[in-house]
Amino acid sequence: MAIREKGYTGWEGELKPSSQLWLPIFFSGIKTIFKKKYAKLIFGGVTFPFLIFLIAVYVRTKPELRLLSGLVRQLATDASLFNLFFTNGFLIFMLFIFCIFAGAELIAADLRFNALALYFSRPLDRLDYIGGKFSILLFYLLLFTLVPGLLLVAFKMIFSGSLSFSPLLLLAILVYPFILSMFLASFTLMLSSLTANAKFTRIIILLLYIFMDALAQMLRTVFKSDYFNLFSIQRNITQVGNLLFNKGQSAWNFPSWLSLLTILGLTLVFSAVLFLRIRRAEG
Amino acid sequence: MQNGTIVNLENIRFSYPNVQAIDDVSLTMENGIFGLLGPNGAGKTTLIKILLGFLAPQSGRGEVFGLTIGHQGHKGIRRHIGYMPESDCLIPGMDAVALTAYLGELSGMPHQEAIKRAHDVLYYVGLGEARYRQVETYSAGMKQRLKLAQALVHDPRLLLLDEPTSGMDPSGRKEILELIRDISAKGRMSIIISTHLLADIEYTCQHVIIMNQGRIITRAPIVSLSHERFNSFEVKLKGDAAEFLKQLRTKKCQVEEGEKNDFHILLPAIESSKLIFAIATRTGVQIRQLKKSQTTLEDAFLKAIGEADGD
Amino acid sequence: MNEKKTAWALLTTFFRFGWKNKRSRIFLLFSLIPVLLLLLVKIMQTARPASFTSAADLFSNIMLIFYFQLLIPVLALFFGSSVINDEIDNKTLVYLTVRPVPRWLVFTGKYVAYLLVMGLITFLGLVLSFLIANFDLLASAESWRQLLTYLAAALLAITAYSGLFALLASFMRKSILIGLFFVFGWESIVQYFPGTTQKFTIIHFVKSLLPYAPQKSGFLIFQLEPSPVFSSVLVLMLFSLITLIAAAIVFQKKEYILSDSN
Amino acid sequence: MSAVIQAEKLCKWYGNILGVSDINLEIQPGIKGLLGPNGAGKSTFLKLAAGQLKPSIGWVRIFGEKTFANHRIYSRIGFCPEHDSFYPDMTGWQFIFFMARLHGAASPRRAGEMTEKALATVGLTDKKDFLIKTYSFGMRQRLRLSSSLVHEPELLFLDEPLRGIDPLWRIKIIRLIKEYEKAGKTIIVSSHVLSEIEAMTSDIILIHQGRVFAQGNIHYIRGLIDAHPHQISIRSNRPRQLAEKLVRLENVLSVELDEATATLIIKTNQRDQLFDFLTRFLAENDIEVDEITSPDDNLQAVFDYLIGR
Repeated sequence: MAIREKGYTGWEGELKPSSQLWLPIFFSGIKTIFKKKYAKLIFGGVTFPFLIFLIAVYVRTKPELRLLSGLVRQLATDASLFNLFFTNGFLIFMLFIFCIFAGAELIAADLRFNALALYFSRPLDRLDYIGGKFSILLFYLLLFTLVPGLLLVAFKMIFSGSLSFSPLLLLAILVYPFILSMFLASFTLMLSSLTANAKFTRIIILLLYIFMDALAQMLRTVFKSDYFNLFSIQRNITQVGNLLFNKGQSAWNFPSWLSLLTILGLTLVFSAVLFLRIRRAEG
Repeated sequence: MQNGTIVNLENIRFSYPNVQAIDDVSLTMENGIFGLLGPNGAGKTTLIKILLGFLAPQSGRGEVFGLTIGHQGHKGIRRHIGYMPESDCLIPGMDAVALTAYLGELSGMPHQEAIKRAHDVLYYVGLGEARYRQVETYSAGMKQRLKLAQALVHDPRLLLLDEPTSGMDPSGRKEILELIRDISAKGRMSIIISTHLLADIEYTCQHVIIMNQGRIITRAPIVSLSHERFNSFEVKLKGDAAEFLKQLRTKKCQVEEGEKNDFHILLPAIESSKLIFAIATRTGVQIRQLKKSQTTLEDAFLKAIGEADGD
Repeated sequence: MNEKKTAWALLTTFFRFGWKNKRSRIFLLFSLIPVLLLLLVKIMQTARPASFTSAADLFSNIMLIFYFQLLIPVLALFFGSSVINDEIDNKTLVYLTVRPVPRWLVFTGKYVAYLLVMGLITFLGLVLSFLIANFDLLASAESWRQLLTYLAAALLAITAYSGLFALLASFMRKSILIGLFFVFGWESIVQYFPGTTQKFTIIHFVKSLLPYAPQKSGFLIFQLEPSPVFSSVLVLMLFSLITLIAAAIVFQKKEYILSDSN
Repeated sequence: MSAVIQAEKLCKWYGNILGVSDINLEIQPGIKGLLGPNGAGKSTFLKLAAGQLKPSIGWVRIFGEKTFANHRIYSRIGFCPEHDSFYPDMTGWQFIFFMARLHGAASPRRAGEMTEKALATVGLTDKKDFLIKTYSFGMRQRLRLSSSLVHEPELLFLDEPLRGIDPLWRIKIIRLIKEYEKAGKTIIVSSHVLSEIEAMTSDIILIHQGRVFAQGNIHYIRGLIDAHPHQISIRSNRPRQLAEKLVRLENVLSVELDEATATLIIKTNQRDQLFDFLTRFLAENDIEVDEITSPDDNLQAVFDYLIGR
């Protein structure tokens, strides 16, 4: 056997022009977030509401148990169960905490460590890069919304012993998490791409979350019109829940589809700003 | 790749808002190792970015590997380029193997192949034992090696190295230069090295391109630049030089004190180095070093830049 | 080498670059939005009086919700911790600590400069809101006294919060998450419960200074038992001073590693 | 002249990462080259001497005074750090002006003068009103250098001062440092590029694995390493005849003849006697010599020897 040739050896394989260059970004991003300090703590916090609702679904079928009676009374119908679960304040707040914890630095750290020079010296264009970053956040956000939703459906069937489930509600359970996750992901990534200072991005995400809600409530009490609720992120999300889960009756007197429009519109605007922002940084 | 031309640029012009960075550059490069030289802000990094397609030239056209530069062809071009940026850059939150494999995949390598190749190149650049450590904990020298590794992982056809040895200690620097020579010896790829260290270019490159203020001033094979100057010596002495220099001047030799505490002696045509030794023994001075003075790359560089600057 | 000159150099330079900075402009935007809101209300009120809650009542609510419970703590968290952390992250601390300036003065100079930046951002919004809200009562001395109380409360809130976060940052690298949990976790929860736990928050003493506790309005029901104004001012002043001095001492004594491998 | 810098039993650890250990030395005025591989402890020693770090054991003094947080002596020190760090929002002029005022310049006008002078020294005058983040790597390095010279200190610590600077300015800065030496200042230059150090000084301090291995003149140190015989390479028109003559000398250990390049490499332990003999011999015999060099009498050889052990 000849001695292995010392020094630089080439690579015989073929560099195939793949269109899914976002996949490597996706897989490595998932691993990096999972390895972060406190990641398990945050994951635990986000799945906490799911546990509460799981118990409530069980207790609902066993009225003799006196547990969580307040919550159970509100879960009379399946629709109200999922509506309440997907729009409860604690879940939304914890999703925001996750975006602050893991999402804020996704692009800011690349800007700070000048990683874009490495990324874009590869045959990768902005869509791959942004697509990859989006997919990382979507993976976790869906993990905390869609997966618990489907589990609740499964457990509801098991506990109530009947496989009957309204297809419309099932469709809503599939659609709502995507709308919410796309919104949160575009919001976080857009802010993350604005500055290399991840600390500033984290503070701005939380500041916007609280500021807009306070502003909406202030405007509503002053001008006595519920349309101002459109300013508040949480209220918009609640209205989208109402629209999808209990046939559009809204908690305030303004049409709930308007909130859906606002959320989708904002998602588009944030993604556009993000797209422009990366183009400038790529050069 | 027709007849081996890697890069072909014709009257490329590019300017940042207030600085004319590249002013009518035309250049063709065949297979080989090219040194890119020039003072700070001469346009070297801008030229590299144009080759990579980061910047689109305002006028002129060019091809790399036969694919036109500018925003359409850049994907094909970048696939076969290994780029080692000048400034510190890394992707946070990963260890060296993960980072190198990740960038290999982004160049189009299958996942498993990228991981295998990552280990090979990391061993090759000398990061074998530190390859599982997080990259943020790497020292300046190790980050340079990592940058070289990520540029080699997909076995490119053109390697662009921007200040490859900056921040390396002497033994590290020698190793990197040996690696570059070894890579060029294998002949699998061409290399463009942009650096301030002339010794690095003299040691590794075949051709040198000197740029200043966005224009290419000279482009020549290295060997043609450093030719020996007839009958002119650089001498280092031990002992009292005054008498020795006086006698040399009486023999119509021109003597000046050099930069690195040595003396430049120009002998008249008829004399040979023997005269220096003769006078030295007469004046009790020891000749510790005698070298024919060569126009080194540094002199060629200073002459080229000096003229342009009117320095 | 007199200290006065170098202290002045530190103060003016860090104030200028702190204020001109893009991030301060974004915070200024947040502080001016409530002013626009008040302006809108004032215009509507003059057009159709008595159909809206009066601007004056709105003013006190806006101050509490937007400024004292949100903007000031967030500003203090960002600027307070970046007095030191920015210098370490950008590795520029060495340019300051190698000059003939005592280290505590380097810290204090930059700290006070950032206090001025925060003060400017907050006071601008606060004074404008006050003028708009009490446009017609400007004659009465009472309303001017009220403005002074608000300004004093804001200043004390800024110094207290910034002191705390600067101290946290002086010996801990990642103090942002802890700061966020203190303000939006501990302080906001404890407000809903009566008893002494309230005393362990800055916001409690700040609210005790405000002219009148907000009525049980629709938004959030506070169980505020205000402690006496004098003791609140004393507590806030002492807290601000102690945290500032402690942070300066830590900065004087502690060595900060800027090497690559930190 | 009393020593400018003294250190005794100086040790420094970051957690359990070794910085420097057991350094005892005295540094006199003049240019000192601080040499050592990556991680040898050069930067740690500079930061300890400039008061940026606290010693774990032992002490280090400048002008007889302890250095950590001792701001009184910092007006006499200039420190050029190794990191490429800068204030992004400032222009070159504003940064140096700020540094000048920190040195308690009498008036803003005086600070302005100091700034203009410092920027001119490193050739950044025409770029002074540009934001630092638009500077190239070499220009930021020069700006850092001028920030350490703005108050013309007596003692200069330069950590990799010439990194990324083009040859034109490299020579000017080396000349500047030599002028400072003539003015009686002390300059400690840590560098990885040996040719830079050799161009500035022959007085070096070798640090490896956190310890000072050797201190003094390069050739003196090279002489100390006698276990490692010296090489002398001679290129002449008749190498074989020269070889016959030299091999008979008893202080010549070995002779190597390379016909292709007509070079003769001799190894000896008594270099002085050999050079004496060689100068006389070549004066009498008509051998045409083009080159006499000592291939391993430079820093690279000393450095490789140091690491090799």
